[in-house]
Amino acid sequence: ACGAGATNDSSEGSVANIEDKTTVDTIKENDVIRIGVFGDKPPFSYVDANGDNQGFDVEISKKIAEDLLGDSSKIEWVITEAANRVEYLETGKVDLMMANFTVTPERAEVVDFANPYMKVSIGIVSPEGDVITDVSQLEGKQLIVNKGTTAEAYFRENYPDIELLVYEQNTETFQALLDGRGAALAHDNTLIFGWIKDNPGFVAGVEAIGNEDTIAPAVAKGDTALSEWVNAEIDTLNESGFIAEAYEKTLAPAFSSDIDPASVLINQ
Amino acid sequence: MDLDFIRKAIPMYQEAAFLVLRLGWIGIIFAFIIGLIVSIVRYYKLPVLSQFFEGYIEMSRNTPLMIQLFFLYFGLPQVGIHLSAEVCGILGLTFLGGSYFAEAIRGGLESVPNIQMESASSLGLSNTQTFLYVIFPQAIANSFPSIGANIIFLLKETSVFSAIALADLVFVAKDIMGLYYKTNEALFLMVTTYLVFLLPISLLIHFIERRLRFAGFGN
Amino acid sequence: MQDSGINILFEGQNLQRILEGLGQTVFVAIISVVLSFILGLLVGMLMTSRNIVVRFVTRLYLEVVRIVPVLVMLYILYFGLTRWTGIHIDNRVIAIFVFTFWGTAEMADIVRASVTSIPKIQWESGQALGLTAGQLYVYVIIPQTVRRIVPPAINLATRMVKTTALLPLIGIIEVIKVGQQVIEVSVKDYPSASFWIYGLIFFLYFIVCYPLSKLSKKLELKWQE
Amino acid sequence: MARVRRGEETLESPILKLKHVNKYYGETQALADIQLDVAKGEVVTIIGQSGCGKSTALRCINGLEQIQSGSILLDGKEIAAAGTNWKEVRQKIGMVFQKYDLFPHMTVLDNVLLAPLKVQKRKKEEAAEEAIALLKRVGLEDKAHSFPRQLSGGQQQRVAIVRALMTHPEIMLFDEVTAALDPEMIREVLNVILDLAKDGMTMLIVTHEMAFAEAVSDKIVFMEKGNIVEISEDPKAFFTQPQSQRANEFINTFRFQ
Amino acid sequence: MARVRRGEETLESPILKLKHVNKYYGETQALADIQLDVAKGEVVTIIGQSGCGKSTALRCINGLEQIQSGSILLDGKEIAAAGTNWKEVRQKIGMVFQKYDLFPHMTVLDNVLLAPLKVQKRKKEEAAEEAIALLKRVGLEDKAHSFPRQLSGGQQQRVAIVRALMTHPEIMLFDEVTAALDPEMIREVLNVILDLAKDGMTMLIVTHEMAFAEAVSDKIVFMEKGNIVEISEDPKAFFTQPQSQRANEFINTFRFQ
Ligand SMILES: Nc1ncnc2c1ncn2[C@@H]1O[C@H](COP(=O)(O)OP(=O)(O)OP(=O)(O)O)[C@@H](O)[C@H]1O
Ligand SMILES: Nc1ncnc2c1ncn2[C@@H]1O[C@H](COP(=O)(O)OP(=O)(O)OP(=O)(O)O)[C@@H](O)[C@H]1O
Ligand SMILES: [Mg+2]
Ligand SMILES: [Mg+2]
Repeated sequence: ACGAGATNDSSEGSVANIEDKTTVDTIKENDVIRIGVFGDKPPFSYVDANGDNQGFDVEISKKIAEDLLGDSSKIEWVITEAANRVEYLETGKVDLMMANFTVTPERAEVVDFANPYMKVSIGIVSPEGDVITDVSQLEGKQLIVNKGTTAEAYFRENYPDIELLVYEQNTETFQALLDGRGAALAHDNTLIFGWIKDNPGFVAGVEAIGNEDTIAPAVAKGDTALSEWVNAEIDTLNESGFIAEAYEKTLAPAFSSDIDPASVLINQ
Repeated sequence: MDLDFIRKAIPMYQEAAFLVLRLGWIGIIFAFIIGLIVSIVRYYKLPVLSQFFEGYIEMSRNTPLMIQLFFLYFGLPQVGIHLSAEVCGILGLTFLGGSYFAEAIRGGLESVPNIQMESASSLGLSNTQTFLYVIFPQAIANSFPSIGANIIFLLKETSVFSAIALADLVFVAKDIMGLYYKTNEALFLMVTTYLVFLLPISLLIHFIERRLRFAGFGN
Repeated sequence: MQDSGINILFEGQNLQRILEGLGQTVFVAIISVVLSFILGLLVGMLMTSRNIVVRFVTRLYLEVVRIVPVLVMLYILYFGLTRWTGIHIDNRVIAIFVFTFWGTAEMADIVRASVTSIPKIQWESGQALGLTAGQLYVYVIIPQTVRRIVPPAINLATRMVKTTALLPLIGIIEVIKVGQQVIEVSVKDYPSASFWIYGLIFFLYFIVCYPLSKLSKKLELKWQE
Repeated sequence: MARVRRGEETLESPILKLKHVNKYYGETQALADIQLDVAKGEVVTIIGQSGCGKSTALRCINGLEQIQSGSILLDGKEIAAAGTNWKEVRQKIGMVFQKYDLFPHMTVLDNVLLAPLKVQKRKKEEAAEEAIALLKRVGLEDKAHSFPRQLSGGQQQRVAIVRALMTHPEIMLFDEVTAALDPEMIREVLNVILDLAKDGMTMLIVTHEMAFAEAVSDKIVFMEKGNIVEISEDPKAFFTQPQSQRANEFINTFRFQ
Repeated sequence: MARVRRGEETLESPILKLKHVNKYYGETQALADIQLDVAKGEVVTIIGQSGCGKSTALRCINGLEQIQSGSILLDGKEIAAAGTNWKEVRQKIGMVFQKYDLFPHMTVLDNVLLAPLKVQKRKKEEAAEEAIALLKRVGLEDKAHSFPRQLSGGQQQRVAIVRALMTHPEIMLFDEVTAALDPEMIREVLNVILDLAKDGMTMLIVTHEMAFAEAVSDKIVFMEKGNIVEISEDPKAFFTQPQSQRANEFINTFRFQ
């Protein structure tokens, strides 16, 4: 984009021309940015045993804070749930939503997405003896998904007739497949690849379906100052290779080694 | 509010309401039976069983249904018992509700004056007859207000069923909020649905309660 | 279980974090319970009022609280209030407010039931001695209602403690949520993580609630004469 | 109003006989070596201070309490021993208590029909006919379908008497049945009992209504601290000049001049 | 045992005066044109069937019920009108009820001290001293720290009397204070009232104890259906030969011969 070369300083300059204070100003004034993340979705965003926020989303968030406020620790973490991410943005209780937010048209109506920093595809995993290799095989069977994920949204939208078993927690979602609660499990394919590595007897019968979706930071509707700043920042991070580094640090260990980073990262 | 959206979402709520009512009533009936047995055992202070049930009551009342369900649903398969989510939901309600009903009914049993039992036996009624014809009807009438409150409470407790992937009302609402971000519509429909099925039940309970007031001796 | 899953508890700050989560639970619950008991006493007395309007309004309040789920109240207050007024209020304040709003109604109904069960003659003999309405309540009625209130009130308190599981929706990370966070990061190394963690939480709830119900039994016995 | 006893009755063995009955509640002795005969058609009244053991005596007779030693014979058969068929015995003994006696969730008719139908398995029509007749006799035929709470205390006690009569008992026990009532109600209940006495019903009565006791009784039993202190076969004489010092003091409680 | 009234007292204006008092509960008239004077030191007893309005009369006097017309004068001052300072009036009127009267959560001493301390704001030591003295007088000084449930019914009623006396009332109202008691307890409570009468306490008593009424009263008021049918200043004569037919019938309720 044209703003690719813009530095932090220039974006600051452009904001200064506007009379009303923008979110970016306020954040700088407060010297802290409030970022919404998940607390229980490793490897994207979670809280580790020491109570620190970790994960891919978190790495990027920290870099954003560092570039915006000069210090990666100037973040107020807000732990969100899938169901309340938009509320947090709309009511201004967070400045930036980094909780693994998949871009969908419905969501784009109520929040502003910045440029994406990650791609997801949905994969389907099923037990070896009874492999699901095509979505059509799921008719009349139960499909396990995790609440609030792209997979849930995708199947609700495109295959309303497939009966979904929806679990609140990732662990429970995969446990349900182990317990044989459903015929198959649909999730981000990256997670699935990682999981089958540790669970022999299951195969990813469908490796990727539907459109490739993207994950992007989101800001409150109409908050152009911040979304423009984030857009520029994401582009910079993509180009500088920071995102690839973050991938290596957080996602790669959780995924199986045969995954091509290009299937996950933007601009690779 | 988005009326079109509401129209589209109503069937989901309807389905959730039916699920809650279906599982709720079965669970409540089982819970009532458990409560009845437990309260009778505790009322007559049957040895061993009475202590055992007291342990059950404490366990059931002092822990959240959500965790109880979790153990039923994810724990039992570890020991080879596979129960469907619906069965777990019913069992969970039964486990939780059993103790609440037990305490409610025991309160009713204990409020029946001793003289009632004595005058029944002095008429020659057997212990079972005394219980069936004299003690129990009065006990139920006396404890009906708390039984009624517990029925409503248990129906609302079904909102944690989503922990085991059952599509209860809260589940549907959260789903709509999480997927489409129609928070207002989702919550509005949820309250309305609760109202639509809880209000008649609540009114029915009030009505029965009034009809049962005969148990209040004297005035 | 082959992996000694109990070790999760001692990994990092896990145990401490779970206890902190319990702290959030207990913090919100205790303050709400105390406030509910105090306000419930006042509203409960209003419910016994002879004024039909007061009775109707308080009754309506109770019915509304009974039908509207706590979850909805939390949402409306935490997000709705900000949306309409722009005011931000700390989520724990909101939680305490909603729990108190709910608890007060339930408590008031308990108080109403026990106040109306006090024999009329008690009111009259107080009046006949020249006590004012306030003195009647403070010295005669309330002390007598306490024994009838305690068992259902403690029941209510344990229900309030258990309902704190809804708090993560408005960003309060209470004990169950912390537990889930721990499970999600530990499950790779300890497949039995959820049983240890949920088992611990089960136990913690029991530890918090059981003394309450024990106390209620004790008081009940003591006051039985 | 003491009835004239026919000579042959006194010769018969008594309907009810208490021999050396002892009853303890823990340490306290509620009945001490009680000896008492009640003949067929006889009206015996027990009087005495509160706590002297009057109720306990009645409750032991119909098995609500167990005695520790002694024997209680009904129609010559021991009923205080283990293995007594209480269901049978209790049909022969009617008992009316002080209060809260009727079953509040049943109509008057259901109350009085419970034992005939469930215990004696009698036919509903026949039992109901008798019930209505008895209710009529106590002036309550129009209350058959009322609930106890809709009746005055006196009416309730009259129903309780009917209920006890429905099993055709050989002896009736009355335990202070008027203690919780107002004077006119007391009167209407006592009138029913006086009426039964005229009909020759055998009765053992505990009461604090001295004028009534004097009028109805063939025999007055004065108890103190679990003991029978005095038995008088002449009620009039007993109330003017009791033999024992204690009975005299007791009777004085009711006098103000 | 009726006390000799001193001549000057009758000349004084009465402590309590009811003039044309009417009281309705909805449709039913509970009091019909009641006229009654109670002079200082006088003991007036109201008798009559249940529901005739006895309790209602007492309850109207100390403001537990509102009257519809007429006036009630205490010490010549209207107390049945709006704006009456009930707190003050009720200190001048002591009332004892049938039962459940004591506050069960307070000790005997706390019960009797409540009004002196909280209403009259008296000093604790001084009030307690008087309380102990009064408890001693009714034979209960050793029960000061007991709770009501640890007392017999008769003891409870004696405490209730002490509690009412503690505000130094000018007149005492007793509403069937012995109706729920056993004979000896009745006697012990009535003895306390007889004692108060001897001391010259002005009292208005509702009772069903006819022998007691005859013994204690200066004046007997017989009521029926809300009306005063007969007032007799000679209790002895009233109980042997009441003027009115209805009073005669009523008194017969208590006779069995
Ligand atoms: N269930 C019981 N447990 C212990 N002691 C009892 C019990 N019932 C009665 N007693 C005691 O036994 C004695 C006799 O009691 P009982 O009830 O027979 O007296 P009573 O003559 O009927 O008195 P009242 O006139 O008050 O009815 C009393 O000392 C009483 O305290
Ligand atoms: N709160 C009330 N509401 C309606 N009617 C009442 C009320 N209290 C009393 N009454 C009626 O007023 C009349 C007089 O009642 P009251 O209690 O004064 O009678 P009483 O002479 O004291 O009778 P008892 O001897 O039974 O105490 C009765 O007909 C009664 O039913
Ligand atoms: Mg007795
Ligand atoms: Mg009265």
